[in-house]
Amino acid sequence: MLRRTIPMLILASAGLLLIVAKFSPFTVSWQETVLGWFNILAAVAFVLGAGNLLAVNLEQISSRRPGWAYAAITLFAFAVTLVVGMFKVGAVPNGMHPDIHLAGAHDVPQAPFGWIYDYMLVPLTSTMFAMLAFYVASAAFRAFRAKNIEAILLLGTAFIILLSQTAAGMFLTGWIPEDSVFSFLRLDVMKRGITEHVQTAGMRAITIGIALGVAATSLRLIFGIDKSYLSKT
Amino acid sequence: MNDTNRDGSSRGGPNDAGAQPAKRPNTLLWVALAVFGIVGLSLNAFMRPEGMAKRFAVVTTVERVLVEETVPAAVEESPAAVAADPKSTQDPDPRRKWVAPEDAGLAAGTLRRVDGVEPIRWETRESVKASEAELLRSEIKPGGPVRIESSPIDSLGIWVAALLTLFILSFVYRDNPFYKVAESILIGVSAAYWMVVGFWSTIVPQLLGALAPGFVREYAMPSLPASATPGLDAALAFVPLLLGFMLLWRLAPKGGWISVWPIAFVIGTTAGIRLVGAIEADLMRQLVAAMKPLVVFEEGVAASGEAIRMFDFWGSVGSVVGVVGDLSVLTYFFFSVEHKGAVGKTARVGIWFLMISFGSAFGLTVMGRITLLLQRFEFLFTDWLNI
Amino acid sequence: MTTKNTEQTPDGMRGFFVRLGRLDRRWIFLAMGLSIAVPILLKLRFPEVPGPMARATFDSIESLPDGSRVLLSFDFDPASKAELQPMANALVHHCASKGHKIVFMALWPLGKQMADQAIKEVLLEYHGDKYEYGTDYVQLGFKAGNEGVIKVLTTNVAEAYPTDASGAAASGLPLIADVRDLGSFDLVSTVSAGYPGAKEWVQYGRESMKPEARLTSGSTGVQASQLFPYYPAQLNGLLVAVKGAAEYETLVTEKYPVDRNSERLEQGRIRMGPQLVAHLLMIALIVLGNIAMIASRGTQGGAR
Amino acid sequence: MLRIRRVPAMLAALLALVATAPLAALPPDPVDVSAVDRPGDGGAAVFVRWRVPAPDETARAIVERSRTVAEATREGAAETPWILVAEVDPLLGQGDGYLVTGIPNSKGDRHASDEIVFRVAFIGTDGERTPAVEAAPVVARANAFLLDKIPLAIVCVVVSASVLAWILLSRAGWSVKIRRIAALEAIDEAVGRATEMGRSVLFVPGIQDMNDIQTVAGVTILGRVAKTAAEYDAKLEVPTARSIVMTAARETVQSAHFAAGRPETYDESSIRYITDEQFGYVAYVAGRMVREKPAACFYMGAFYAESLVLAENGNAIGAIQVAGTAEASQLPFFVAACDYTLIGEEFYAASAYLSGERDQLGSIKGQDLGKLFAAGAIIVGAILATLASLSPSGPMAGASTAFRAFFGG
Repeated sequence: MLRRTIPMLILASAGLLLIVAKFSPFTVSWQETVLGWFNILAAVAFVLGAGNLLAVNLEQISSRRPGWAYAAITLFAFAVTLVVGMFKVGAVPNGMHPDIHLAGAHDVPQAPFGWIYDYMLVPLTSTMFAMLAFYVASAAFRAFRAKNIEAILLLGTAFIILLSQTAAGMFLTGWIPEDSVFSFLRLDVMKRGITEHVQTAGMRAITIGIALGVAATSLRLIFGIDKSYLSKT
Repeated sequence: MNDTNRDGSSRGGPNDAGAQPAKRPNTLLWVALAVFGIVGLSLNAFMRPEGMAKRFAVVTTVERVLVEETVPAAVEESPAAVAADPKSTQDPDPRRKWVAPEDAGLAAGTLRRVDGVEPIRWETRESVKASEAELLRSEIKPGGPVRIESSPIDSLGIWVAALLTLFILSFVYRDNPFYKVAESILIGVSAAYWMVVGFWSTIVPQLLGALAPGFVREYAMPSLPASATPGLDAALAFVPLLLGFMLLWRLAPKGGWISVWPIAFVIGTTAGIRLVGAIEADLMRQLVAAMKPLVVFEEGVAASGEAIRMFDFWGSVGSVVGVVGDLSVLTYFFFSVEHKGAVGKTARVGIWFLMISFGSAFGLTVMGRITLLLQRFEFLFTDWLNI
Repeated sequence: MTTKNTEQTPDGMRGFFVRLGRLDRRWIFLAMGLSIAVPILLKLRFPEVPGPMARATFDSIESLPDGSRVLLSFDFDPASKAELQPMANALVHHCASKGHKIVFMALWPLGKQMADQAIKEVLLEYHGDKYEYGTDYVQLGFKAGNEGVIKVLTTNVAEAYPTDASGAAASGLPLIADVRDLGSFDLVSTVSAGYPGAKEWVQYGRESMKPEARLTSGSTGVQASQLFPYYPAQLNGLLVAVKGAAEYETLVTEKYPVDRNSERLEQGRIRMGPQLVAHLLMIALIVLGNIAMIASRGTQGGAR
Repeated sequence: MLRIRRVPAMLAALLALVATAPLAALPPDPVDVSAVDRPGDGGAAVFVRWRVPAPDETARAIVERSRTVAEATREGAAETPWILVAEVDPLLGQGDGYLVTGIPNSKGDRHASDEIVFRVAFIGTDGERTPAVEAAPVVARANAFLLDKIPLAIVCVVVSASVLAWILLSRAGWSVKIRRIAALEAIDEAVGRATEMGRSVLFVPGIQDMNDIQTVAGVTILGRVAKTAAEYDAKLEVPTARSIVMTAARETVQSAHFAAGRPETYDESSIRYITDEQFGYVAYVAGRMVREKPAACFYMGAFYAESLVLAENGNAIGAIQVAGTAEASQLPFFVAACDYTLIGEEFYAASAYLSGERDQLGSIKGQDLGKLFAAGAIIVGAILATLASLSPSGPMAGASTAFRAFFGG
């Protein structure tokens, strides 16, 4: 009862409440309140995440399993950033309330927390993101092979778009006059035609499908038809 | 539908191949790399007049003094009583505030220094590149609160950022200790970073701010706005707090099942909000956008000057393609019927539309990805190596 | 470096392409790395021809009467700064040159830093004398809650942002004191890298804006494909990736040139040079990949 | 007698003559000025109505309103008690009236404004302004139900009804046959292969939190995959980027092990939180892939730019990769780099498809019914739009705009 029916009741009532709330100005704000609650819940749940991070890494260090040194680095980096951030170590005092330490700004570059953000977090995250340039190239070489019509359309369109996006596109087909009957052969015209008519149609149909998928999934959850999240213990 | 992606290349990826041969050539490679790196860097450092990774800082000294308004004699509460103990009032006395020593109010006499309270002085530093520092140096008058000085802490930062960038990029060659170090640092720093951001931008203002506004205003966030209904806000704040503890109860050895309640609450609200949101924004809006006229006319001006409507060939072709695309891709998503016969052919057309859409989307994003790597190289070449 | 291959490989031209088909992907990575690093050092640059979407974004701002109130939302973080900061800088310069009153906000926690940078690098650099904090521009900073923030903005701005980024009460700032909801803005422009971003602004923000008000967006190439259905009906202007930034930059700096450190408003065009080389490499890779497949198809009697 | 009775009429005519002659330019004042709260709205909107006695003489109409309590306290309010709302075409006042929006709420009540007085004045053809006529005070109140959301309510009911109807039909025995979805058939094959090769299975539930329906769908698919993994006794690894997702994933995997009858093989530590940061999480997963070399990788949930990093690294280690997301911008990368991809709606149908339960399969048929309605709406809309385009002034034009307006066009 406590493990199955009540959670299902909570889910159904929360879901129906927010569906109805959308239709009256008095209750529209409930959506904001609930989203605010979720943010608080997610922030409180950080403790859970950190707890798990610590547990796993400590266990790896204590059992001296291979790679424990890296777990130590993770814990050290975590501890330093957390302490420096939570207690606003070295924070710049607040202009209007310099006497209140915790009102200061700790995410400025001169404070240690800001330093870690500028010189460690930003380079690491943007370099990981930049790796995509390599993977886009290897995917183009490996996956864009004309094995059947679908693959030909995939790589052909990518080919046109790539050409049209640079000076090469203008160089190859820029000479065809805009208003001539052959203007559709211009790469930028082709690109606009593809992106504004074909791609929008494809994306539009996917979006419509997704909307129906979201609706069906939500209904399955709210009416307790899909109960996989419930523990069967 | 996508068996097409199984290309003929052998399953074993290069990383397998790299592992088989004896360790020797690999260590040789790393040694060569290290030697080349050190020699190159030191050459670069000595040859460049202003050196590598040089950063400067614009340092401004800031001072604040505690003042209070010079209360006119008429007020019955004598100012002397208040001045005796500056921390006496529960929330900071509105008439008392911290201002810069050269504040206009002090000069005009409407504000009076509170004696016995030391002024607070601190420095704000702003890191700038060497080129910007030269520019600013000319504009700053010597002796004033602002000065420019070289900033070793920021130069160290550039070195750390550059090394971490190279450590991550090394993953492109193969998984190696340098990448593992960078990965471990990234996981530790980012987990703590988001916890701190979550704490200071959500828990303090919204949770603690609702439960104990006075305390938060006193010790952490003086400008926390007063809520119109403090009692209700405090009560409402208990709900996420309670749900949070139920979630954390999973860490406890027994009774972890209670965490299903907050999860059910989150899934329920998500389902409710997304159901209506998806139908309103994705379904209805896209249906309207899909209702295109198959025959399109253009407003034009005829020779005789009055406006007439001309048949727009390419516009009509675009609309027809759009509508056909929508319907055929929807057919592809049809679950109840196998893709055979008429439905099969329409679904096939739908897949073609999808493939063109994906090819186009792939092409469009290549530029963005290349920009990202470009920026990392720019950082390495200009900020670090100062080429 | 090349993988051991067990199948027998024909020699001569076809053999070359068959081996090419099984090329170790790290050679491709090396080729991509060089095709970007080398052009930067040689500083290659090419002319830009503004397309319809960049022009529509430009007109959306240009057609507003001077001094209108605009809301700029910085919904990206340093990871996509390379693509989006050039657009943000050009956008701020354009609005400031038209004397628009600018309200800065961010739906991404790191977006606030991006906005601060645009304020420092462009707004105060070129328009510092005419722009005073509180009356001409305001920095509201980051607010957690993703699209929830936009929904709150549609009903009550003061509730979403009781204070500005530095903690000063919003009612004290004349520029936003009488702002009630999104209806009080003549233009809302988001520079967006994903979620929350342009899609959420269209979904939740568009309805409660004035009908004649403009909603434009700058976006990464990835997200652009999702925004095309909204252009031009719901999104009046759309800048796509660095090319959109370069085109919009060209339009803005032609109309409102700047006299000093102009490279802050040329980041888009500077970055388009290496793009050409990298794009040509990608095209070559697709072609070579297919030649290799055709060559290997001959030897194994049909593709597996 | 006759003359006396006629005198007032003559006087009136004389006066009118006199009135118009030197002041010929001043149009007659607005008549029947009234202000009414707009029904069925969220408040802050009022219809201001008036009649124009002499349309040809009146060029413009000026609408002003009194200050609210809050506005009255602002300094400089005393001199300008009336705020200019709009200067519009006088004929707009007829019929429903001119809609005024953006009226600020009163301090005390978030759902109603203070009492506000509207007044209307006309401007003659030569710029002369008539004295303003005031309407009765009005309060812009939020009403119980938003009328403009009725079409949305109808479409929601239609979509929900089609899903629920099919669930009931499936219980009543109707056939719920669903076409083969290649990507979902591949799950058993992928997990089987991992077990054969003695290598692990990696499941990535996306990088968003449980407040994104894609993550919820991803976790439900995890339940099915975990059940298969438990049956094959394959090692399943689930790194998560959110702590709530970790909790939900542990719940689901634990109950999957129970359903497979192997509760003892459930290992909680195989489901762990890494970091909230998108690329910190991807750095871990990419490194983990290259070291552990899982034989099967599943990417089910909300993904952004990191999709290609995961897919290319997975391909480099030779794993079977099955992806599923409703993030349209990432589908091109998954389609290009993975072996199987669930595209948008297929992703949402996956967990129901895998459950095999009649109710869940019924709901997929319900989605199809919804698609039929959508396709029908597009066809009708396109035909109406075409007819409207052919004869813009004909009856069809009105029908087309009305049909589009229903869907919020």
